[in-house]
Amino acid sequence: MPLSAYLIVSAIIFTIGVTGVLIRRNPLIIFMSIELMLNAVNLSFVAISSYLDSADGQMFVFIVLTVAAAEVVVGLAIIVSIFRTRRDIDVDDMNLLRG
Amino acid sequence: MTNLMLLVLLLPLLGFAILGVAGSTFSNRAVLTIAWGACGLAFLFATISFFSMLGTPVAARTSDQVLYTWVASGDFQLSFGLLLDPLSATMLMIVTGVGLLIHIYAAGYMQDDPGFWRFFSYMNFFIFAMVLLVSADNFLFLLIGWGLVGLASFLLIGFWYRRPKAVAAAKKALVINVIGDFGLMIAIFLIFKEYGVLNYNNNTGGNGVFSALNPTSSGTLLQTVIALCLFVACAAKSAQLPLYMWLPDAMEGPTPVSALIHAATMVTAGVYLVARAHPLFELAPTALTIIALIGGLTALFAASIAIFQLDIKRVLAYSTISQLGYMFMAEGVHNYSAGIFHLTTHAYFKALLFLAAGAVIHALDGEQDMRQMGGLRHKLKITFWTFLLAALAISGIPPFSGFWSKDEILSSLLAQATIHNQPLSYVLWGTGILTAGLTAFYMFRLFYGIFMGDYRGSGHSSHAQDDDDEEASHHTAGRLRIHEAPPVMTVPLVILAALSCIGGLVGSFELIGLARWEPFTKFLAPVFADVHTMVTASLGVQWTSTALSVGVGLLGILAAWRLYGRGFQYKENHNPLYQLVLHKYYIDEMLDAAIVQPILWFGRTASRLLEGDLLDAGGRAVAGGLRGTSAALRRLQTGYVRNYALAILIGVVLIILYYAVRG
Amino acid sequence: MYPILSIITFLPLAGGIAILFIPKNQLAAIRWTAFAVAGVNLLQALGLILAYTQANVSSTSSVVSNAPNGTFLFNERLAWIPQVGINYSLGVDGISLLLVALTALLTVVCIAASFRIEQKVKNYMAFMLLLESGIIGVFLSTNLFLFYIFWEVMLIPAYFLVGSWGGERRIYAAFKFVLYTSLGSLIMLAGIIALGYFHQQTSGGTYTLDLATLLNSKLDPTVQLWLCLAFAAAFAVKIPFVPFHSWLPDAYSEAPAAVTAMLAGAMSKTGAYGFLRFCLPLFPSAIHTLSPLFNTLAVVGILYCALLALVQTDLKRLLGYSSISHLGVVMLGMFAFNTQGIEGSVLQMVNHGITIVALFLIVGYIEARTGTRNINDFGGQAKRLPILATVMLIATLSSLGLPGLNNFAGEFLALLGAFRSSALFGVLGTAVVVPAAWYMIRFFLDVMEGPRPTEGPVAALERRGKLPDLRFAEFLTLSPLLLLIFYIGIQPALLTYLMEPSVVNTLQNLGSAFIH
Amino acid sequence: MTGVQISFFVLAVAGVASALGVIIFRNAVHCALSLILTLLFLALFYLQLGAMFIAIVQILIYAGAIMVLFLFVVTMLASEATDTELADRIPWQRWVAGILGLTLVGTLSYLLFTGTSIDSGAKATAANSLSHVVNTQGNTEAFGQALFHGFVFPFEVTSLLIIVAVLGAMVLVRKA
Amino acid sequence: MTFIYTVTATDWGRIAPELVLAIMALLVMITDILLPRQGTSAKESAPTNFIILPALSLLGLAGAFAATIVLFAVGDQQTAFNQMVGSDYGSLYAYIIILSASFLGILLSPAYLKRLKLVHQGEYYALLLFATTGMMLLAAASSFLIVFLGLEMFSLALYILCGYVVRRKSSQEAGMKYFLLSSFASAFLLYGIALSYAVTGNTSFTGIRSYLSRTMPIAFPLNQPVSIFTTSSPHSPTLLLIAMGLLTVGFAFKVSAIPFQAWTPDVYDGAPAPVTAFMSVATKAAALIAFARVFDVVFQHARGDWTAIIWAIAILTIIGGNILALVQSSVKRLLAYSSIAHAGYLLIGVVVGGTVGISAILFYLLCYTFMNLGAFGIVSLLERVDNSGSTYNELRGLWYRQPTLAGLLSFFMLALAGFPPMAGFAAKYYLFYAALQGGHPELLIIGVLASVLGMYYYLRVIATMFMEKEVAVAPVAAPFPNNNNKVSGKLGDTGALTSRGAAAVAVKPATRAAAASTTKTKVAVTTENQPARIGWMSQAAIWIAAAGTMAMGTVLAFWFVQLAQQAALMMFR
Repeated sequence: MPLSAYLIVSAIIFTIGVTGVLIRRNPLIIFMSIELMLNAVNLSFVAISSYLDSADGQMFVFIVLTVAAAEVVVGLAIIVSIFRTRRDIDVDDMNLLRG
Repeated sequence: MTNLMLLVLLLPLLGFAILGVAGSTFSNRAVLTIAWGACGLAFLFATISFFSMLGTPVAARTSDQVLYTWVASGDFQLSFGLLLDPLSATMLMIVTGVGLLIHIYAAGYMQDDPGFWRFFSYMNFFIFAMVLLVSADNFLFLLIGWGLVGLASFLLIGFWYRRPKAVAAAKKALVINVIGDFGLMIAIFLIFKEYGVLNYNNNTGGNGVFSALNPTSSGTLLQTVIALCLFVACAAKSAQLPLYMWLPDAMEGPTPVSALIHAATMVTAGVYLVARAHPLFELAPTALTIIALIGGLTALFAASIAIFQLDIKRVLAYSTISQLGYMFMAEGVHNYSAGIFHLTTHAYFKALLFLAAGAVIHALDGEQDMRQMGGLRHKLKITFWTFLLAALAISGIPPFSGFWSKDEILSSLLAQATIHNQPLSYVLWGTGILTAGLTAFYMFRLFYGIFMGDYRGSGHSSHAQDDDDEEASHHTAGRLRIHEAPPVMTVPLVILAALSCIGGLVGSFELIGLARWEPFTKFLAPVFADVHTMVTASLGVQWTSTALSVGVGLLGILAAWRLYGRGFQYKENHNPLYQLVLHKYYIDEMLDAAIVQPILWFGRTASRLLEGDLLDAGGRAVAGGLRGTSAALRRLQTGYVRNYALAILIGVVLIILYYAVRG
Repeated sequence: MYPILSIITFLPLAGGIAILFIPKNQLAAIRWTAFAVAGVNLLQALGLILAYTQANVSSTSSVVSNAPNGTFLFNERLAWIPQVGINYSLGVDGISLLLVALTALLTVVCIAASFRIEQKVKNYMAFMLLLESGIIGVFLSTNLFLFYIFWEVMLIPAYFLVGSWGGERRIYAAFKFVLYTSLGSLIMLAGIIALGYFHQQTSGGTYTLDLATLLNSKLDPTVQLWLCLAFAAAFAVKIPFVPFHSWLPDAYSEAPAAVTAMLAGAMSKTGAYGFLRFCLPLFPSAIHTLSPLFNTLAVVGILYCALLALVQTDLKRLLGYSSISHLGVVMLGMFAFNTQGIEGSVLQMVNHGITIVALFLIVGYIEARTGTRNINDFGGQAKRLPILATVMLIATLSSLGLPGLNNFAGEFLALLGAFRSSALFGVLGTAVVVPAAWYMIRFFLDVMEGPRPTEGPVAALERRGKLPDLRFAEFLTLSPLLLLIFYIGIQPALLTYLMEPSVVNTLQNLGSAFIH
Repeated sequence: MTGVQISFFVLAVAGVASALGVIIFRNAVHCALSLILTLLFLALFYLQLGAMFIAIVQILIYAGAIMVLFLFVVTMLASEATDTELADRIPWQRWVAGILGLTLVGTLSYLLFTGTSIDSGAKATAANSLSHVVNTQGNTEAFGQALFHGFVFPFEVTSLLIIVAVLGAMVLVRKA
Repeated sequence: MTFIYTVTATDWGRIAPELVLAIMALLVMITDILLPRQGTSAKESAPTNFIILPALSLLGLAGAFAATIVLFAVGDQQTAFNQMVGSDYGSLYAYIIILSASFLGILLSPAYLKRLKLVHQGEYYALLLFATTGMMLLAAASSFLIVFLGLEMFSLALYILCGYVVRRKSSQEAGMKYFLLSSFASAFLLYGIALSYAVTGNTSFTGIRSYLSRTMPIAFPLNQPVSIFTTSSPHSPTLLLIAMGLLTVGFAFKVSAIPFQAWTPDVYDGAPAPVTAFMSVATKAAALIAFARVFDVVFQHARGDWTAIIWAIAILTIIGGNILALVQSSVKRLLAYSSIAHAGYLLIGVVVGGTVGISAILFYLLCYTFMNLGAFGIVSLLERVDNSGSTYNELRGLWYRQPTLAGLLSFFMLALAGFPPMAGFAAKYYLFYAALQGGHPELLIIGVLASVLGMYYYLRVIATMFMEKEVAVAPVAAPFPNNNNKVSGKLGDTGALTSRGAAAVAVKPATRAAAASTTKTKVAVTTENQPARIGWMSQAAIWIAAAGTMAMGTVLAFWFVQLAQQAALMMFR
């Protein structure tokens, strides 16, 4: 398979993630969409790494994985803490700050 | 000699300074001491200068003392010097002499005025300014003097500063005079641009305008323009058409002021300027013709207005304008010394007329309307007689002074007409003759109106409604006690009357065969030595002219006597022509509507439309537009995370599309 | 060596900061300290004049053949950010000398006239002194960057002074003032940066903003044109030229009198000075191309604002428009490109500074007494206020260009120069004397003479007898201005003597054909 | 079609479908499960590409640990596990997002399809060549070699990152 | 080198500043546990803790600063850890900026924490230090891996810090928004990295740069203008184009350039003021330096392909930021918009590139640090727990209540507006100079004109404090803290209303004063809502910022411009 095939699949999944961020109102799902985007990029990395015969891409994937884990921790913590005071988690409710 | 000149200049200034700073604390007597002292000493030194000049040889009569450098800027170097030559000496004598007399007179006239000190400080200031004007040795200081006399005139017209009319008149006088200043400045610029200097002569070691002139290239446009610009200044200062209208209004000032400034001295500055700058005018024959024409027109025009005026001072004012027209006519036909001669005699009899009128007004407690007078010959004897002499003098009745000077002008005109056979000059001469008749007529109308017949006044003080209730007014309402003026006022009247009678005797006696007796002309001859264009009138012409003018004068007196001999009767007259003349041809109204109002309208409209609606509101509209944009854009900041993410995506898509399209 | 220029520039600033440490209830101490600082600075400025005459060996008569010695003296120079052409460099020549002295004098006068400010005195005085620092710095800088710094520095105190101590619409006025001038000056900033850039391009040397070096650059005429316009943007707003003057009536009428006096007297000169110091010598070809435009703007400004002044009812607005009109004469003289024109222009800057300050302070005194500036509220006040009336008359006459007083000397020279280079502009410019006399005399007459008002604040005050004449202190405040009004009118030669070599120097950059 | 191609297309379709599931399902639990599925498919991709270690880590950590955490939170906030019933306040965004998403994916695919090429100059060579190390030392060993030699610094930094995350969790979740 | 690189002591030496800071952050955490507690709540600190913890943090920053200085003096300016982190002058310069920002931010914190009764002090300082470390890594990164890691590290810390005021909904909202959007944008960045990796086979800057110089040999000479419409440049491979586009998005988000700016005002507004102060400057500095390094240095050979986009973004940002700021009604939010505008100016430097562009960025950032921190510092002194305290209504007549505060705020406003002789002007001047030198006169002109808009809104703050007379009643105090949701919403609205009136303001101050007086509230002023006594640390911070603002514009400009030029030169090595 040519590299472009993997890249296109990656792009499709990435775009699905992007769209998810835009159309979902539940922050958890938005967050999942972001994870989707990161994973799409990871796919690219692995594919490129393999085609270039270079370790950098896999390193990247590994680091991204860790970062994603940390991000999930913080992100979920934020969501939970907001849930405590607000009792609902529609992101559209968060628009005190605007203008 | 020149040191004396400096004193003549500075003494009045000193008097002004002392009175101006501390005058309010002085008693009237102290004020008079200073004012009379300053003016008197100035007159004394002027006289000494004058007579010592008579004692020097003709060639050495001109002196110029350079005092200091006013400004030096590149090739524009200007030093101020005092010029003493026969012309300025003559003027100085008139200014200080008549000035002194009027100072004396005013002590009586202004006796009860709370602004006594102020009045005399202004008067001293005027003397200073006038002396500066006539003794300056260059055009710039002439301009300075020119402006300062204008200021003095402004201050004195508006002396009673709470009278709306006085204030309006002062404003008018100032603004119109500034038009003259404008002309003078342009003339000066042109002179400097053309000749590179502003000094009259090369006495100062450098160049002088007059010595830089090239007589062979006369009549160019530039020279004409210079001359005309100068004449604009003269017209404004000397109240010639079309800039005359401030002078009648200027009569709102105290009468001594009218006598000194608006009759005898300041208004003649224009005549002086033409005489002083005659080398420039000589190069511009067209301009001279225009001057003569305007002079003639003004003479006739003003005389015609004077006929129907009811305010005695206004009659005199129009008469002044008319007489100044004569002087310009003389200068227009190159006879400068005749102009100056008439200036001199006019100073005597017109000052006298005003002072006498002042005495009448004084006696009637401020009344100026001829309808409220009559029959005063018994009560005001000195005034009556002096006024009569002056009226005869102005009417050109020999042997009074006015005859000599006016006669010389008229014969000059006729000579010009006959020798060059110019129709225009005939017209001018005719105008002069006609005006002489009119002059005699309105003068005697005035004379009869004031002194003859019966007293028509109510006997009550009518002019007492002083605008200022707080002012300790000396006009107390009640029964008038018509009385002759105190000696301090009558003595100047008598002196001036004497001068009016004999003042003309320095004129030319050629008419009666004494061709060599023309001391005045001879005295001034060095100044006008370069004038070669003046034609001398033959004896026949002189006789013709003289006979006619005297005849017409007598006719005028006769007519006046016929009409008003038994007292002045005012009748309402609705003849449109009469109304036209009575209202001074509606010139003031026309000017107001044609010039003043449009300017003010423009100012107001520009203020509203350009300043307000265009610039101010425009600026605000820009600001408002930006703020509106800002407010609109702020709405994009919805607060929805998903919108923000959308914005990011839009950015991404745009960038990617850019690359896709660009390839 | 005694760094006199730096000291003159920064002493007021230091004094202003020092004042901030005086306890705020010690009003007298604050006022007198401010006065003393300004006074010391005035003395220094006078000393500078003396020193300048000593150092500057020049002939009194200065026509062309003599090599001019009007270069900058007492130069101070310190590398600052040389990488981008910035140096701290000050210098003084005959032109800036006069304007510095004028500024120092006006500051003393205006501070003295501000003694009756009661609110936030400390800050007020500090800002006044800062304003002085800024204006003097503008006149003394010989590096364009430094010049720009001072140019903007003077804006800040002006903004505060107008906005905090002004009248009803002060905020609007302050904003308008600052935004207009900032727009102009930022365009100039772009011009300054570009000037250095193009200089570098043409001369191939380093990037520099030193005036002395830039004067030698041979810029392409098109480049010159744009740069000149950029500089002119700032100066034209400051002077102001006519379509850019909209800020002025508001700012002048809303600011407290002493501040207006500073703005009109000293600050507006910076614009004219900028033209003379930078536009003329730096962009000679452009300035020739543009001079018809500038002359036209000047003439339009002269006549248009004179007509506007005729119909104003607010005394300060009237003076504001008159100020624009008068500064038009300054510009007209400057763009005559001859010795008389430029000397007249500089002389007129000084004169206008003196006269307009006197006038604004007088209006300030009147307003302080009556609480109104509406000309219709007045009439015949000379009766109660004879001394004030006299002083006002003198200032009025000076302003309308009465021959023999200071303004006449300046206007005459400037207009003479203008006429010499273009009869049309000369005549049009000179024509202003008529409306000028008209509106100025209206200004005086309608307040001091004529019938008393029957109603309104003034009438009420007069009825109650609460209309005190000029106090002695107030008279003393005005007296130096009055003395100068007379002195310069009688003998302007001293001033032209001081500036002549520098003026000739400036003209030399335009080409020797213009020196006469 | 080779086996590689077939497996690729199968995986691609499955991966994209499950990814779509993440954003389509209403219920958050379903979404999370769909996400886990996607992650698994991706792990299979990694295997196909020869990145065995990464594939295993992906399954263990991502699908195992992280997604469990997700599920935990989703169930904890069970009442809110679905999008609120309230009407969407910015309904138009759906359409705009859809169009933009399609544009993006279209453009990207086009560009990637036409533009992707592997420059031989960019390939790792000699000592840096991954296949070389894998062949000599084995897959996991190669990964370890890289991680603890060339990439030791990022690895260390990651530890700080995790500390930050822990701190954050402490701060945010503990009662104020 | 991937598989055989061995870490040596010199590697650690080259990252000494980060090392010191990270260790200190851990120390702060440990100390926090050891410190005595007060009251019933386990996390309520004893008074001494308000000094000890910040002091420790400051010590760490001082140590890092000292290490930076040492590296300046004796460092070898090489990259460390297999081309992961640089220690060149550019990085060190960035350290100075970031450390200064952090230093001032920490100085501002104790008083704020005390006043708002915030707990978890230890974590606060530790997070702040970690964020600082992350920013330093980003700024010094010479590999995309570190770019991503540094970015995520400080972002994570900042998400938490933004949501630190748990009692305040707006703070939570800020944290949430920042988190979601930043993660979203990071994904784009990461995607960009992946694609650039695909083209070049490298993730380290040196590798990419040398690859590009091999394949696209016609490099653009330094300091030569690049027309934005150029097509003559050698085309980058398609993937690189996409990569650059996506990287632009990632960086532009962090520097808050339009159209990726939307989060900025909300986050800056909601976050605690000291955090806003810190991150508005430090994030921008780190991200911009990385931005400039990636595009101007690493992608230098592809300049013709990216210039147009960043050029357009820069212009949009300059104009948009300034226009959006015009009608704001709270200083905190205004400063957020102004920081967008400043980001736009800074992007000019990126567009210009070359040593002149980068040194302009560096110098501008240093100047901006002091001005902006000073301004936000004062906002932090005014801010109350419900996020009120800095609206125009509340600032009105501040001059009469707290003249020093008002004076200093105006000072910073003037500096930000670019009035000489403060730092803002020097910075702007140098940047505009760079624009012209780099052949972009249009950016110079746009920048200059937009500055006028800037003057308007900065000066309006001053006008509010100085020129509008004080409202008799103490500023609007919102009910505290529970149902503050609606109230602060309303507050914002009234603020906006009055600010819209402000246009008219000026026309009719009298009516405005009347309008203002109607907004007087009847709510009792609790002690907590009184303007706080300013702690000495905050005072020190603000005065240091003021001194820095002044000095950067005048006496220090000489040194730091020179240093910036050296740094920029070194970055191109």
